[in-house]
Amino acid sequence: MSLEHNFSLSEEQDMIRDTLRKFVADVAQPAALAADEERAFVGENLSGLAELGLLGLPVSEESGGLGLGMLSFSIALEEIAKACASTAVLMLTQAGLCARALEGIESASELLGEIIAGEKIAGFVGPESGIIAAESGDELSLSGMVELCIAGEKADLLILMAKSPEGENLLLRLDAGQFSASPRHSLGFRAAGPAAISFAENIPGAAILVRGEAADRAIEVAHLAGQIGGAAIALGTAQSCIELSMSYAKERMAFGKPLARQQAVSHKLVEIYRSRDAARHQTYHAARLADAGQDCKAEAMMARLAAQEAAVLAGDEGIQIHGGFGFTTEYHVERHYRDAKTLEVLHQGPDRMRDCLGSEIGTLS
Amino acid sequence: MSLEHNFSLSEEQDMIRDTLRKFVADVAQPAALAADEERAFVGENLSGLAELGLLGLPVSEESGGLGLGMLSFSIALEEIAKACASTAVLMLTQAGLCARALEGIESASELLGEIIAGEKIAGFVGPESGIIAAESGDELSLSGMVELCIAGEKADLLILMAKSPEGENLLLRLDAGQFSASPRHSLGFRAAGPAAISFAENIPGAAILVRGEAADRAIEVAHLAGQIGGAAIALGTAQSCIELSMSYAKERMAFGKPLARQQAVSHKLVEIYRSRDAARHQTYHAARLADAGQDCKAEAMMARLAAQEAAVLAGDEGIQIHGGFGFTTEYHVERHYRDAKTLEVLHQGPDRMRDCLGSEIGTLS
Amino acid sequence: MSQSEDNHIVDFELSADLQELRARARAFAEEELAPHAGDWDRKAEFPAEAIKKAAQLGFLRLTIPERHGGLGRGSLASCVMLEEINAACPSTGVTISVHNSLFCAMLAKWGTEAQMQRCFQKLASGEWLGAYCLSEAGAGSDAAALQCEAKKDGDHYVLDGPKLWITSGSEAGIYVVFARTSEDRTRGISAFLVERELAGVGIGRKETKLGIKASPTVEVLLDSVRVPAENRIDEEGQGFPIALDTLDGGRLGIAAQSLGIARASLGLIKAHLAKQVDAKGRSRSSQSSQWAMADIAADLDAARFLTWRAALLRDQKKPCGREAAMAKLMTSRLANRAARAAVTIIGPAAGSGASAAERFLRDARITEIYEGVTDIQRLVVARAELAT
Amino acid sequence: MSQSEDNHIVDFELSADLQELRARARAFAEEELAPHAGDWDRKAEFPAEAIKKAAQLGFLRLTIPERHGGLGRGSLASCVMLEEINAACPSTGVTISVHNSLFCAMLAKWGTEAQMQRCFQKLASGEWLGAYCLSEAGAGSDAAALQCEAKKDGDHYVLDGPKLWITSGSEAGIYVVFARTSEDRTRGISAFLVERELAGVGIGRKETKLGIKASPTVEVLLDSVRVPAENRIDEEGQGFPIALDTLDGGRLGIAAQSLGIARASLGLIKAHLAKQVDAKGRSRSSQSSQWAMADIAADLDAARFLTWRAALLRDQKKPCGREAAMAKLMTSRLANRAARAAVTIIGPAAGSGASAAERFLRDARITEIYEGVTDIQRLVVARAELAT
Repeated sequence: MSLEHNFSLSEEQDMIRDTLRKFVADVAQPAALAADEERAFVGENLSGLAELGLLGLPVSEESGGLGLGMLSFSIALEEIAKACASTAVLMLTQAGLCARALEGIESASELLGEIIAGEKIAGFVGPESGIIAAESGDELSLSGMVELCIAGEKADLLILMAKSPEGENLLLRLDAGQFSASPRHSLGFRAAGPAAISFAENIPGAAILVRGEAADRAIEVAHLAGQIGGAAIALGTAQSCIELSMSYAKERMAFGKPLARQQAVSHKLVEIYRSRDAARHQTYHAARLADAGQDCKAEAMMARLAAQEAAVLAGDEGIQIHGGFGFTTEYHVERHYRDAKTLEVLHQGPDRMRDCLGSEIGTLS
Repeated sequence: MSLEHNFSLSEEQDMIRDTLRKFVADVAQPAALAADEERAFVGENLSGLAELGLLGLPVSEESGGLGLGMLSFSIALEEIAKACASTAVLMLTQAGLCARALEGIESASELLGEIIAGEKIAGFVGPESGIIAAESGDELSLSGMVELCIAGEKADLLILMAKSPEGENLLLRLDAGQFSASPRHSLGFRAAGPAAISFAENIPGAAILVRGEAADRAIEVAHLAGQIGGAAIALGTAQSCIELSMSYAKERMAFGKPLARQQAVSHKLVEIYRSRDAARHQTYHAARLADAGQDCKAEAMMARLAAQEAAVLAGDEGIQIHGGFGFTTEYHVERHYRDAKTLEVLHQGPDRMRDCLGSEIGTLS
Repeated sequence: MSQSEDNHIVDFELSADLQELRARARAFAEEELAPHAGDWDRKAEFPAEAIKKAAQLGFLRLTIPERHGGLGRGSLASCVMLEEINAACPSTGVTISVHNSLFCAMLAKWGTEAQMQRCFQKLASGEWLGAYCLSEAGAGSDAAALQCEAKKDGDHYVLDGPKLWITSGSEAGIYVVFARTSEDRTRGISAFLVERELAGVGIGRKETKLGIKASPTVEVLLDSVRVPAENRIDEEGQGFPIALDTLDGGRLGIAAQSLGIARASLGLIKAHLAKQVDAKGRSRSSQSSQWAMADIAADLDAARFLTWRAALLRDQKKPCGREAAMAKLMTSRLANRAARAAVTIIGPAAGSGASAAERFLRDARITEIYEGVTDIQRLVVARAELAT
Repeated sequence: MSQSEDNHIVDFELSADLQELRARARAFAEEELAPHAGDWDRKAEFPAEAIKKAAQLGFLRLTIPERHGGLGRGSLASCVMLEEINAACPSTGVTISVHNSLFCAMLAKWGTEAQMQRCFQKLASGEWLGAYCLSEAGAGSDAAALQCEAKKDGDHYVLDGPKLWITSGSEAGIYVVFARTSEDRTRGISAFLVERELAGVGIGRKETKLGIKASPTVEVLLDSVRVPAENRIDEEGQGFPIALDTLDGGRLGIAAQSLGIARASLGLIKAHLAKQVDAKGRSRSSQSSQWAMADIAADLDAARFLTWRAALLRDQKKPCGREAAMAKLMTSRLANRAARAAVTIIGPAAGSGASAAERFLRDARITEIYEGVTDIQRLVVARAELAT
């Protein structure tokens, strides 16, 4: 069976994949199980990726990145998520959400460099958190709180999208002391420093990086990166569940033959393979459109929805195929299941995504 | 929202689509409802397609066709199926199954020309019917019967795939008198002359067109055309359900606002749109691989499964969105629902397809 | 805990009496309906003779009070009977369901003794079928949007405006018509008994449909129909509550129809798989088919209990809106799933119409639409859940 | 129709007696379990104190015969109690379920009076928890593939070989161990009572798991354990039938656990949506969330009846293999669906662990695995369907 055409990659993309495969095999994979179990922040992986220059992967060359675009970024995230979705979601947060939101903002160019270099860890708070920032004199008062912020536990700073009480978009930078993080015993992404965030009082007005159209642009760019990058992470966990389940099912004997020769098991594998395949088409398609500078809001949301559905299904069926073993941590599938499900409640939830998709495809017009 | 990239077409393909849109609007669409209701064979549509040269669309130029390949063929089938899936499945049968199976078989070259020209209508019986052809002296004895043969009612001849008792593949041509057709009151494709087929006794051995490797090739080519072409038909019915439901939901008022502004309805539209979108990616991908001469058995099966699932879902939800109106014939969605569901039991059923996919993706290896 | 509740003991078996009713209904369905249902469907032919036989066997007077010549049975008995009839012929099933659940049970609950006296004899004998005229072109799920007018004129009302999607409309002898007596969206609706023979009552177009083709669905035209005031059911303005209450019962009728379709589809799957044995009698049917069958079988038993629970509540005159909606919600989706699975599993023979599976697939589709579309059932259940 | 069936009357309400049991179990669950369940889960800590309280309240002797100091209740009572406990803490739920459904009920049915006399006092008081040792590394769904050996040696058996995935294995005072007494695949298996204190009994590794983390799942090592022959339950070779019969009861325990998880998840959804009101108190929660809630609510009621039906059959000593499998099949899938829906609807707060929803999601996952994976339930149902 061939995976060519829609899935065919450029030489550059193949190179990135190869680099990452080595990094994953040597670094991310061996640490993944214990890091998850102990809820230990995989900061070293982040440093490793920074050393490889990959935290600037989707960032334009003018802004100090590699300028390789969303498709390459997706391929990278997928590859990492196969081993450790916590590392992948951290990379998405640094390179996809924070770094891309800061691109082109002059006052943030130093910060952008530090994030790409892995010198600073930034948490990201998107518009879905509904933070309101009221200005009064030279100070800001933030209302709302963030239930689940990736990297929050270890964040040196936050990149935060808020609205003024009048509804204007604001892009904020909050530094240490301006927010506090409470580590959370989360369902997934346990090694990515998940935390709840609350805000200090009287934040200086200088925390506002940009507002109005410039903030709109940052929100849009980050949103798109989140949708496509999130889809790519989901593809990675799904792929891993497929591979793990396939090899388990071929080895495990039951009723005198390998599990994989039970039609019911074989069909489960087929179903998760099919849904991952379809989701990958949608993801790469959205990424290619983004790289071509075309409007792809709907495509990105469809990709994210399809990929996270495929990932939850693959995790669920992966556990089922593994039977009792699948319920234990050491077979990895339960971790993928948790990470996939957590992805679904991160950024924009599926309900809201369907609302937006409705607008995009014109049901509401 | 953009449909570029994976869905972008060549100029030639755009031209075919435009030609067909005119044909559909002028000829196929106006007749579709009544033809289905009266179970009237849409032979004129077939003639019309032949006049446009489109019954040779996927057939190589050496064999007298247009040599435009599976992607163009899929686009054509999709376009026609939006209006009349009976016409589309007839086109698939003539141009995709029979014509392509006969390509390169010298003794059938005249027949191939007649099929492309619309001068002969051929029914097609695939290997899934499990017909056994036992040779004895100069005669053949066929065992088995065909429950659902498209065009069977009006067929001048049958192209039939059988096995010898030893398991060798045989490709047969059965002419008038060698088979009999009983028209069937079928669930769908009512205007495509569906019939059950039984066989006469003592068929001359000359009915065998080719055997062995040549027959294997014919079966493989026809199978692939059936999977990809079937997927394309499903895409067409799904697309039509989406368009019909979308415009109905925008116009129909309930509880003081358009139906489409009910979140539950808008989300239904989003779901059928998403599944059609994913299935179209898989279908075009498989078609492109086929046109590039690459192995695409798995991709073709995944496309067919996804597209027919999307079509049944779109028909089902399309009816639901239309409420009581959807249950009546004049709103078209019930017809699409029946045609989509019938597609699922035509050629290879989903259960068997999943078995084959299992082999392809390696669960059974 | 109240004293009365002390008597409860969980029991999932039907009483001997209801088992006997079930056996009679099953025999009728197998003998009088099953052999002809395919033909009626293909010809879109109303099964007039079978309905007569149903009347002779008492199936049309199940919910009519005993004092009016009926059997005085309730929703549970109706559900038990209707499942059997629908497992053979859903067109006959909906005809009998509307007659019993929407018309006779409604009249028995809301009508005056005089109205009952006048109507029930003919309804019990089958001389009259009852029909229920609520829907209009602009008022489907949003029933309160209805526009049919009823203007008071002395001791009469004058009814004007077409009614759409009326089951048995062309065959019925009497209708209950919901019409607008004032502008108030819900409190402006009243219910009237309208004999077919009244001047101005006409039958409009007959729908050509996906399924239940042997049950005529027609437009009922009301053109200045003068209806005596004594034909009004309950007070003026009480129409909407009556309609909603009656729909609870009607929903159970459709739930029972759905159970019948699901059971018939399961039966077709079982028969198909049972044929697939090797020379030694071992099953060679695929796991995927067997698993689908197992899921449907489990859900069917569960859905039946859900239906019976709601019917029992209704018979006990307890609130059952939530429970009836749950029953229709689950059973109607199951009927469609089971019928689709049957077609898939049986394959080309089902697609070609050689198996009844494709008829059940087409018939099943209406169960998610009439007497409240699926989303309306969800709305009712969601409201009830959030109120507790 | 037999005479006895004449007494049936459909009833979906629990008797006063069972309602009272339910209220007691609910109070225990809300007071003693719910406030701590999250903590126990995070620390993977066995709730020893809560189990002691459960013993004091009689929850550990529900299925022990009255003559042996128990309450002499059956499967229906167990299901009613277990749903409540699991709606607060599925780890405690499975601990009590295994003790009651797999151990005590098994011993009450298959043990000798002497065995009961010896064991039930300690089991009733909570001094002993019971555990069930069937699975092995190479024998999960295919239980008959077990390899643990029991060699006859005079008036003793010598048991050898590890048992895997033993719920409460590290906390139990006594095990029932299924071991091979001859080579025949199914008729070569026998069941033995094995006290924890016997020489050679050891506890192997403890599993680190996705859910039910406060219920220790361990390996039980049997290293030349000499067990007196009078500890054998029933005849030699009867182990497999005993295991299968016991699993019918155990499956109902897991069905009840699933009901508890589904109900708790539904409750979390309801609480979340109830908070989403505008200034005027009107709901502003989305239809999609409300609809999902409605579907789950309907399926939950239906699944509960399916479970109670099977439990009632088992209590009446009627065959219930098909019905118990149906119950576990439907309830376990529902528990997972409901818990996943709760996480989706509640959103980031659920993902971050601020809502119990994520714990129920993790706990739910085991219900499709233990005491027969989903595909085995389907197999049982499919076989039964095709046999009728």
